[in-house]
Parts: sequence; C-alpha cells; structure tokens
Amino acid sequence: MDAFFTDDERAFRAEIRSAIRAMLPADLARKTRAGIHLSREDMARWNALLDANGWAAHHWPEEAGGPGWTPIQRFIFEAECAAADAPPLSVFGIYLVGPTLHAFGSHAQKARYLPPIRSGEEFWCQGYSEPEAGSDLASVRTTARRVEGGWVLNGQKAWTTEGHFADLMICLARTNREVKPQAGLSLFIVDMRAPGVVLTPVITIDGGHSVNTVFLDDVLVGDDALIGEVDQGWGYAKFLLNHERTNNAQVHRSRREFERLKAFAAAPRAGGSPVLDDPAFRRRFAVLEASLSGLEATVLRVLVDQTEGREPGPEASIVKVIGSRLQQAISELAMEVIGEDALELPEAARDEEVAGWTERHLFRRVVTIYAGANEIQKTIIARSTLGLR
Amino acid sequence: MDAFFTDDERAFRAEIRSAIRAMLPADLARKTRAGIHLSREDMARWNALLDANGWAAHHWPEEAGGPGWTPIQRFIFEAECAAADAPPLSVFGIYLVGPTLHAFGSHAQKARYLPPIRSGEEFWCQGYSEPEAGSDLASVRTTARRVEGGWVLNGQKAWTTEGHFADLMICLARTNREVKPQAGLSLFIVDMRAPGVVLTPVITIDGGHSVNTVFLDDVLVGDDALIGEVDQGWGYAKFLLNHERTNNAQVHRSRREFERLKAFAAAPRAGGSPVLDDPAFRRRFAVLEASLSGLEATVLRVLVDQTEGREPGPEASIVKVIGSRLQQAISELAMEVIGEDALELPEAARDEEVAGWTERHLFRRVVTIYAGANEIQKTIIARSTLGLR
Amino acid sequence: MRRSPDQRDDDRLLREGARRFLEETCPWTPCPPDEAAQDAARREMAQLGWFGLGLPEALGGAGADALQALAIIEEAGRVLLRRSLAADVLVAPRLMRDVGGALASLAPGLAAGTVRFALVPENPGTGIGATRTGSGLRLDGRSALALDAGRATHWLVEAGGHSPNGAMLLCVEAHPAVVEMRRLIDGRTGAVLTFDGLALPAEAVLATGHEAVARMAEIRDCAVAALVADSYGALAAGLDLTVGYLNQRRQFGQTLGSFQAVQHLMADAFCDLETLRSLLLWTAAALDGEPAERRRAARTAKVTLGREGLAAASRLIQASGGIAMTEEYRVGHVYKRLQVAAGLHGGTEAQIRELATATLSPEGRPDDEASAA
Amino acid sequence: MRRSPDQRDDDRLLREGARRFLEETCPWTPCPPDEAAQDAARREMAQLGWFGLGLPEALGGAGADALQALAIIEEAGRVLLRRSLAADVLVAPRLMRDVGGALASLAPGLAAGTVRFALVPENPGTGIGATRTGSGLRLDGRSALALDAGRATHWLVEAGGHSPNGAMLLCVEAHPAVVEMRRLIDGRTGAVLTFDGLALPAEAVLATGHEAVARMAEIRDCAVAALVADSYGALAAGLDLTVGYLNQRRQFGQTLGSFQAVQHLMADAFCDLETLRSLLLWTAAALDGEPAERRRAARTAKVTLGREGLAAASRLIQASGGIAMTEEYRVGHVYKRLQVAAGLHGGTEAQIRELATATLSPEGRPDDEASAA
Repeated sequence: MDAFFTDDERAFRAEIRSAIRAMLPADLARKTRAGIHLSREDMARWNALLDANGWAAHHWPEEAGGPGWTPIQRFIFEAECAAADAPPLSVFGIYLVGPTLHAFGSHAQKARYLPPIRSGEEFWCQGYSEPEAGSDLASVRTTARRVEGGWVLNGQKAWTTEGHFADLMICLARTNREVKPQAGLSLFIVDMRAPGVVLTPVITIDGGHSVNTVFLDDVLVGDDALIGEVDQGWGYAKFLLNHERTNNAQVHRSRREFERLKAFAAAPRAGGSPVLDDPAFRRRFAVLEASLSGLEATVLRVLVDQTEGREPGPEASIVKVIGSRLQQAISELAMEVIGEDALELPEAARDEEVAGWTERHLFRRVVTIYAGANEIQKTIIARSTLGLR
Repeated sequence: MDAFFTDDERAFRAEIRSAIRAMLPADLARKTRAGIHLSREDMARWNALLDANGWAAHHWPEEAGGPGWTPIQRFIFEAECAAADAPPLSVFGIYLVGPTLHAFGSHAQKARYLPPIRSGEEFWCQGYSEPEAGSDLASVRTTARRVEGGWVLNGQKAWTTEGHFADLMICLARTNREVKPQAGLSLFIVDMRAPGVVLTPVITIDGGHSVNTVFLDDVLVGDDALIGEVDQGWGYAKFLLNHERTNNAQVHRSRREFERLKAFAAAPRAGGSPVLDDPAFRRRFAVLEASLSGLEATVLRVLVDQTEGREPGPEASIVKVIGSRLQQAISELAMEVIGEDALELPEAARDEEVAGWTERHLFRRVVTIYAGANEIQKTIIARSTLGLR
Repeated sequence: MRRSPDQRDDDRLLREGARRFLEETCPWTPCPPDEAAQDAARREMAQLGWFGLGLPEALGGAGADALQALAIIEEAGRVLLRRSLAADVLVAPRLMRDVGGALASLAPGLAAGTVRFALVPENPGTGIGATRTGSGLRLDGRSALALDAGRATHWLVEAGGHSPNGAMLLCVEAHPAVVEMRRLIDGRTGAVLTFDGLALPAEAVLATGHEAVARMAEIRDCAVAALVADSYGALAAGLDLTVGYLNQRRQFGQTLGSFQAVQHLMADAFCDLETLRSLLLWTAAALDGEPAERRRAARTAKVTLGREGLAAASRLIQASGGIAMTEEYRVGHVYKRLQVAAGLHGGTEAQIRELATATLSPEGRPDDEASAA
Repeated sequence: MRRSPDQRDDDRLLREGARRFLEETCPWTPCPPDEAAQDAARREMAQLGWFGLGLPEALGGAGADALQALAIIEEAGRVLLRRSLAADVLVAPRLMRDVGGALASLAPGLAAGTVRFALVPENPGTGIGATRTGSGLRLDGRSALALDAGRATHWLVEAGGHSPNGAMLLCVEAHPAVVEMRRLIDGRTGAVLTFDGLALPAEAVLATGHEAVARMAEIRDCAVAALVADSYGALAAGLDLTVGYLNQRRQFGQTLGSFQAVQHLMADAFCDLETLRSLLLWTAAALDGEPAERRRAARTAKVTLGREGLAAASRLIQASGGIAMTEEYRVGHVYKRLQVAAGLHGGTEAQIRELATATLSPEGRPDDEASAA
C-alpha cells in the first residue's frame, strides 16, 4: 500500500527495516515462526533489545518514554517487526497497562511501574474476565473490601493470559454494590506473588498453556494499589478499547502469515508440484489477498485520520470483526495447503515452514471470541455506529 | 440419487418422463425457460393437460381426486415436470387451497371449489400477508364483521401473488378482537370480482408484475364463504406449513436450472472458450453441485420418512432455509456465467439460453424473505427443533 | 498525492455542494427522468464546473485530483444518477492532461458540457481492430458494453487486444449508425458498438503500442475506481435509508431494528461497505502512483465490489423485507446498480484471476508490504 | 438396499445398544484412555458382535448392510472414540464377502477381535509400488497417514498408483519396523508406513489391475463414508452438549440460548449438520449400488464434511465461547476430530476437483437426476 505513504514514511520504513533485521536474533525469529505461545524469556529478550533503541513502548506518548511516532510510523514499525518474525510484545504490559497507568495512574505508580514494562523486566497480566463475566464485564464479582491501609480482594479471574509468568496483574474488582453494575468497579494493581493469589493452568484446544485461572483469596493490597479514583474502574477499562481500536485487527501478523503461506504453497512438494499450481488454491489465495488488502486499507484509513488530527471515523469499529475472521481464514487455508502433515501434534518433528501452523490454527478459534466476541462487536456496530434501535 | 429409489420407482419415473415429454407443448416449455412470471392462460393450459391424466392435483388425497401417489412418487413427478421445463402449477389453488379445503372445508365447498382447481379453470390467490403483517401473520388487521346471512370484510392485503388473474382469494381476517391475536382469525373464500375488491399492481425489482395489493372495502361474503369454524383460521393457515414443508425447498427447479446453466457454461462462447474451461468456474459449479445434492438428499430423507409412515424428522425444518439460499446461489452464478448480457433488461432480444435468468435472479431475492423470512425460520429451528431458550 | 478525502476544507465543500445539488436537482425516482431533464441537469453540472475540475490549469481547469473527481462520482451514486460521470469527470480530463494533442483541443467543449465522452472497452471475445489506411484508419470489430455510449459525442475506444502489437487508443467521434442501445437492469443505458470498416482520420489515434497498452490499463483502472465510488455511494445511501426504515417499521411488537438478527445483518453490511470504501481510497491514491500498485488496487476494489459489495446490497434487501422487492423502493435499485457495476469492465472471476496472477508470481507483491523475508 | 436407517426395529435396537455400551464403557474424556483400557473395550465390542456384523452368514456373520455398520461408527463418533472402527466394522467384512480367498480365512479372527485391520492409503506424491519376485512380491514406497496402523494386525494396502497397470490391493501382515507413529491433533493415533523392499507372500495380493483399481475406489468410498458417519456423530453429540450449555449459562442477565444471534448460529450449525447426515444416508445407500453414484455420493459427502461440517464445529465453539477453547471441554475436540476427518483420504479441494470432473463432463450426471432435457 505504498500509495498511502509519504516519502518520509518510506524512508522511515527503510531505516526501521534494516534496524530490526540487524537486531533480531535468528533463534527468536525461528521460535516466533514455530508457535503461538512464547516464553517470558524470549519475549523479554526482544523487549529489551527494542528498548535499547527506545522502541519497546512505541505507541506510548513521548513523555512516558515512547519514541514520539505518528500512528502511521507505528503501523510501519509493527509491520516491519511482524515481517521479520519478531516476537510479539506482551499485550498486557506494553499495550494495556502502560497507557492506562500513564492516563490514570499516580505519579508514584508511573515512576514505579512504567520503566520495567518498557525494559521488559516486569510482565503483567489482565484480571478482567471471570467465569461469569466473559463478554459481559459489568458482571464482575471479584470484590475489593476497604481495610485499614488498603484493600482485600476476593474472587476468581478467568482466561488470564500469561498469568503464569506475570509479575503483576491489573485487576477489575467491585468496590461498591449499591450502584448500577458498571459504576461500582475499581482497578487495582496486584502482585502475583502476594499471599492468596493462586493460579491454575488452563490447557487450550491447541494443547498449549498460555491461559490460567487465578484465584484471589483474601489478597491484601495497599492504598497505592488503586489506580485512579475508586468506583471509576469501568471507565478506565473502556478507555483502552477506544484508544487501541486497530490493534485487535492483527493486520501485520495476518499479512506476515499470509506471505509465509504463499511462499510455502509456491514451493515444490515432496513428489508433487506446488500447491499454487492448482487454480482452486490460487483463487483462494487471491480472494484472501483482497480481504487482507481491504483490512490493511481500513486500518490505514483510521490511522491517517489520527495522523491528520481527526477522530477515527466509524470504520474503526469494524476492524476487530474483519481482522479476526481473516486470521481464521488464513489458518484454515494453511491447514488445507499443508494437508496431512497439519493433522499431527506439534511435537512431531516437522519442517520449519510447517511447524506452528496447526497450533496457531487451533488457538485462532479464540480470536472471534475474546476481546468482546464478534457477536457483541456487531451489536455495538449496529447500535452505536449505525444507530439501530 | 438413484440409490434412494426402488426398482418400482425407477419404472414409475420412466413412465412419467415419457408421458410428460409427450404432453408438454414446446411453446410452454420455451415460455417457462424464458421467465419467472407465466400468464394464467399458460398455466391453465398445462394444468388442464395434466388433469386429463389425473395428475394435476398430484399430492391431493385420492378421495379428493389425487392420483394416490406416495411422497417419493410425487417427488419424481415434480422432478420430471421441472426437468422438462413444464410450467409450475399455481401454488395457491393446487398446493394451498385444495388441501386446506379438503381438510377443513364443508362438503358443499369441496364440491364447488375443488374440481375447477384440478382442471385449471379457476385460479386462487392467498390473502394472508398485510402491510403491517408480513412475517408476523398474527397481526392481521383485516376484519370480518358478522352481518345477516354472511360477513363484511374490510382491510388491505399485501404481496398478493397472482391476485390479478385469480378468481378467488383465500383470506385471513379477524373475527374476534377479544382474544389473543392468533385466536381471533378466520378463513374466508372471497370472489375477486365481488364489489369492494380493488386491486393495485405492484411492480417488483425484476420489472415484472406478479404481485398485487388488494383492498377489501365492505366486501360482502355469504355464510358459505367461511372455511371451517369461526376463529379457527390460524390453525388452518398453519396446517399447510406443516403439511408441505418440503415444497419451499424448490429443489426440482434448482436442479433443472443448475443443469441448464451447466449446459450453457459448457458451450463455446462467441469468440471464446467455454466458461467451464475456467477452473474457478468449475470449482464453483462443483461446490454448488454438492450443496444441491445435500438439499436433494435432505428432501428425500423427509419423503422417505413419510413414505415409510413416520413423522418427518427435525431435518424437515431446514429445507426452506437451505433451498432458498441455494436458489439465490444458482442465479448469482448464472449472472457471472452470462456476463454482460445478463445486465440488460429482459425485453432485449436474447439467446434463448440466456433469456429469463436476469429476471429470475432479481426476483429470487424474495425467496429468503417470503413464506417466513429465513431469520424467522432460523429462530423457529433454534427454539422448536433445538430447544434453545 | 493525498491519502484522505477529509484533509482539506475544499474537499468538504465540494462534496457537500455536490450532494446538495444532486439531491435537489436529480433526486432518485423509481423511473429514470426523461432525456431532456437529464440533459438539463448535465448542463447545470457543467456550469458547476464538474467537467473542468480535473483539467490542468493550462487547459482552463482546476487541476483537481482523483479523490475529488471520485467524490463527485460517489455522490452521483448516492442518488443513483442514470448518467455515468466517469468518462467526463475522471478519465477525459486525465487524458487531456497527460496525452494532450488533438484531444486537448476538446477541453473547452468538455468543460462547457458540449463534448461528452464515453469509454468503449474492447470485447475480449470479439475484439476491435484498427488498421492504417492511406488516409487514416479503419475500425472493425465489436465493443463490450459501453455505458452511455449512445449519448456521447466522442468515444474513447480500445483497440488491438491489449498487446503492444497493434494496440491503439482512439478518440472517435460518435457515429449513431454503429450503436446498438442496451437498456440496463438498473435503469441506465449502455450500448454495444459494431464497427464494420468505419473510416477514421489519423488524428483519432491517441496512443499506439506500449503507450496505448499502458493508457488502456490506466483508463480501465480509472473506470473501475469510478464504478467503486458510484457503488459505495449507492450503498451508503441505501444503508442510511434502511436504518431509518428499520427503526420505524414494527413487527412482533418491536421495531425491526431492535432484532439482534437484523442488527447483525446490518453490521455485516456495514463491514462490507466500509471495506469497499477503504479500497476506494487506496485506489484513488494509487491512481497517480506506480502502475503495478494502481492495477492491484483497482482489481482488489473490483473483486470486493463483486463480492462484499453485492453481498451488502443483498443484506439491505433482506433486512428491509418485502418493500425492497418493489420497483418503487430505492434499495432494490441499489442492488441492481451493484450488479451492473460488478459485471462491467471484467466480471469478478476475471478480476480474481488477474489478482492471482499479479500477487502469486514470485515477484508478485512489491517490497512495500514488508514481505521481504 | 434400504434407504432409511429407521425402517427396521433391529436398526433401532442396534443403535441404542451401541450408544449405551459406548457411553458406559468408553465415555469421552479429555485425555485418551490408556492402551490397555482401549484394548479391553475393543474386546467387548468383539463380544457384542460388532466385527462379525457385516460378515456374510457363510463366514459366520450377521450379513448387516452398510447402514448398520455406519450406525455403529456414528455412535463411536459421538463419544469421540479414539480407535477407528472403519476398517473392522465396514471395510474388511465387505472385502471378505466379495473377495473371499485368503482374506476370508481371517474372518473368524476378525469376528473374535484378534485380527485388526487398518486401511493404508497410498500417498499420491510418493507412491507405493508392488513388484513380483520369484517367491512373492516386494513392496516399496511410503503411505499416506493411516489411522491406527500401528495397532493393527493386518494392513489393507493400496499400491500401484490407481492405474490398472500395476495396481494391486494387498493384505499385509503388520510389520512394526516400517511404522512411524503419528499422534494426531484429535487424540487419535495414525502412522506413516515406509516400505523398503518388504517381502510379501503371493497370497498377500487381493486384487490386481482393473479389479484392484475398482476395489481401492470402493475402499476409499467406504473410508469416506465412515469419516462422515464419525463426524456426524461427533457433531450431533457436540450440538446436544452445546444446546444444554447455552440454556444454562447466563450473560447480560439472560441465558446465552435466548440471544437471537446465538440461536441463529446454532440454527446454521444444525442446517450444516443435517445436510451432512442426509449425504451420509445417500452414501450409505449408494455403497451397494453403481460405482459412479457411489463415488459421487462419497465425494459430495466429503466436500460437505470439509466445508459445512467444519463450519458447524466452528459455530459450536463460537456459540459456547471461552469454555470451548479449553482442552477439558468436549466441543474443541469435536472441531479437531472434524479437522482430521477433513484432511484424511483426500483434502477438500481435491474432492471438489474430483467432483467437478465427475459432474461437469458432458455425460457427467447420469439420467437419474432428470436432467435429460
């Protein structure tokens, strides 16, 4: 989509591209290709390498330690990271907690928590969802009870991604039962090593462990663990959703995976011609190419709006729905392109180009469910964007 | 689907096939191919020809003048009629009113009305839908007021297909406002030439006229115009839906159209190779072939159940949804196969194999809307068949 | 090159002015207005400067870029204007700017509205051939469907089968005898032209050989961009209308718009529609860029028009129900408009095939997509 | 030939008995039971007569038809049984009935459960070749993925590339040294066999030439029918489970099952699922009919498994939400079961291509579809 970029942005891209390729250790690129769940160590290593260039917190404001890039520059940076098979940055610390603390945290909280996120020394997890509050966050039942000098938390958090290697949790808890559900929630910082925090792994459909259930049993946190004002947590939690609307589109990962899959399909197979010699597969690739370009162009529209100082238009609400469907479509195609080799468990010895796809494909069923199931997104689009009632 | 048929049924098919082909005038076959809306005269002609063999009311019980066929035999008969490009029988008289009168009408009503339906001398239309009662039939507002010796009807009926050449209407009207909406409706026979019946044509998206709005303004009907008991009309209207569940699948028309389209696509084009030389089109035809076979097999399952004396299973509820989508998919493919020639109005002089497709395609948007929109069907499937609540 | 249609105030003024004019002067009606009324409206458009907009200043124009021309075309799509503006607002001004010569001499007439162009694509099956004769050329063959060719004063004709050998781009004065009119399903008018040795002067040739092939590709991409702009406008207006209807019409005791199934149908339509608009903006930006990206953008937009665009139009009908099946209601016409757009300038499967060729060859996607690994 | 699985009382008894046994003895668990437990269950199946069911009476069997064998396989799919029953319940009994010879001598062992077959398809890329030697044959090449080949006592091996020249259908005693085990994503076990000059006795040959090609086609169609029966069973049980969950789980103050969007998702899944079952019944009926219809039915069912079947499984996950993403919950396993089924014995695109060839040639569809006009 060169036509969307200025000459300066193209120069920026060239610079970023060569820097990333020079910085990225080959083993990290290989691990990123090989599967969807990376270890903390691998993620931290890449985080630290980026931080050395001031690029880890690339979408934070400059005063919080960000590089001061425009939305389009961030898009380019993320595209180049994905294209080089760089490990993803931890969603929670960098994308979620950082901006939230920067916007609503106290001076002391920012000073204490932001630097180690940037450097990759501390990892966070998100304690929003619960067994009875998935897409319906307002029904959160975890409670925070005021005590002398702090709060006592009790409850159970579900689907806590990366919880098993996180140092800290950003936790939504009910501080007031007297008001309507959304109004009585507050945001807390919880040390994952605090007494009363107990974690149970959840093995997902792909056989991997990235998700956990976290039990909070009389967990005591200090006064300084509260983010912003009491009972205002709902607003803070929503802030991010509006702020990072294009992130869920996962457009760069999709583009990178699509290009890898294309290269694999273009290569000769054992005892056979390339998959791409088959016109039916060519057609499917072309149709996906069109969908992917549509998503890229839509994300760029949103970012151009931001870059030119306008509020993102209504198209910002659709990128999660479209992007998640596309992620699934790509891995569904991958399963067919790879064929019987894709039906084995990932542990089996496999060609590097084949490794990782099955695990990704299975785990990908989650993307139309998490971060607000697509059904919820569509209702939001219909009601808020289109005004149906 | 030979495997579903017995030897006797195959012999029956051979007999029906040669009979139909011998009976069907070539000009009627040509007119059937050329468009979706046939004239009364054309439909009546074919109806009379069939009636001469005792086949017009082919799914009526024998005592009502039907040929006494099994459900599978009726399937074969309909398939052969469609394959020969025979005009469709009028949906209303033959499929709807006949069985309803047979089940609920008085002896006098049966004697008066059934024979001319069978012979094609009288045509009917259906007065169920209204401007404010489309899929939601229970909100019918047309009223029937008791008067000395009969009833006076007032109201407005919408989407009255074939109303402009019908002799009679089967009309759902409210006879009781004191009970819940479904309970206060009755079914009447209305002479379309009666004073107070005024009809306005509705031109549909395909530029054709098959649909009308019918105004009933103090229309007086006799006591003998009431079908069955007063206030029981809802039950009678529903009876048909349960009785003829597979009819809406339109599987025979779809099969016939698909085969015609295939033949067209296999023929060389002006200055070019056949469309079917293109692997992308071949793939689309094969995928539709699979869907069509799925529908055929599902309809046959329902009919086998009936033939073997069982109640149709839950699959009976899905054929309208699947069949209507498939009808649209076939005509959508036709538009692409035919190309620019399909973009002209039907009046333009055209190759016989190309004529009719555009009109059919445009009108086909209705099949997912009428007879209970597919959204309503899905809700029924989810609630009644699956038990979701 | 600009990358958004909202960056400048004058863009907004142009669009709002166009919308107001079109809604007042050419509001949608189920039956097309008569020819005289359409001609009168077209004269007013000339007075508003729409046909001079894209001409370079040297030819007396305003030097507008593709985004502005496409904004007008999109607005015309909103009212389902029965005349196509693609040739006069987008294509002809570009060609006058870049090719100049005899064509440029028609610029004042274009701006004044007395010269009206139509794009005449070659029918890939039957072909059009131009051969040099002593005095000029002769033209043989049969065109594909050409929008409004029966009303144009000049035809921009593709000849020679897109191979540099014998390819020619021609500007031909309209010649009623060769026109077969076609009434299209969406109420517009097209024509198929049959040339049987039509004699042309040498000045009719705008480009030959490789340049002709390149120009023809550019014209087709512009034509596609215009179809997409028009379709998006038609869909967006159809969506607005449908939302209004759904919020007012009641069934089963509640508004149609309150049913979750209807809401999701509309959300899907909206996703389709906004994707189409994104690709329109990419194509608009790419029209002035590298030919390879321009072609890729146009093909992608056309594929999306034929798939997601048509699907969105179907969804608007489905959500509206019976009313959308009537000729009196606008939404059915939106569907037909999209159906025509999907069929012109290469159907959807042909576009997919070309997109496959462009993106699946080893050097398919250029470096810009960060796919160099 | 019967055309419905509900016509006879003994069908119902067989199905109900199988369901009861499987639910009691082999209920689904997230982790596969250990080998010993699976072996024990298999011995009980032999005692129930499942492996003798399809044998002709002359071989001591019950002479059951394909509908009955597929009913058992479908029931095993409901509990996601980790062992495939296709070879022993459906394919081997048919072959013993129709081919006889040395194979038939294994009938008592099959019925008793001591002989266990696996279907070993040829890998179309690498191929398997059987060549005659003085004393018998030698086998070279590499198989495609073969379900449970590591546990079988006998392999039904396709060799010779499906061309009558050199095609051979073989019954090979299992030979552990050539087995590479494969753990499949759905908890089942497959193997790839690599033959490197394996010596076989002459009696291993079940069919050669045209007969071998025909038998292999029949075996593949039976294998596909079994995959479809298994998948349908898995989906049907998954649907039941999901309906129960949706009616119990609440969100936003109401049951998930009361949301229209969820209801329609499930209605779509149900349409997919019942279509698959219809095609299963057609295929079952066609297994004893003309080979051309049998092939067409099997391909159609396989295409539908790979498209609608997988889509239905995805919909069950989507409707259930997060819980279906966990290894502990059955619905994700249904999806993986379908994914494996879609990939075995020829992927979806390959099946579509073959269906195109079978139905788009001029004499493609036989007379029975009333298409003779």
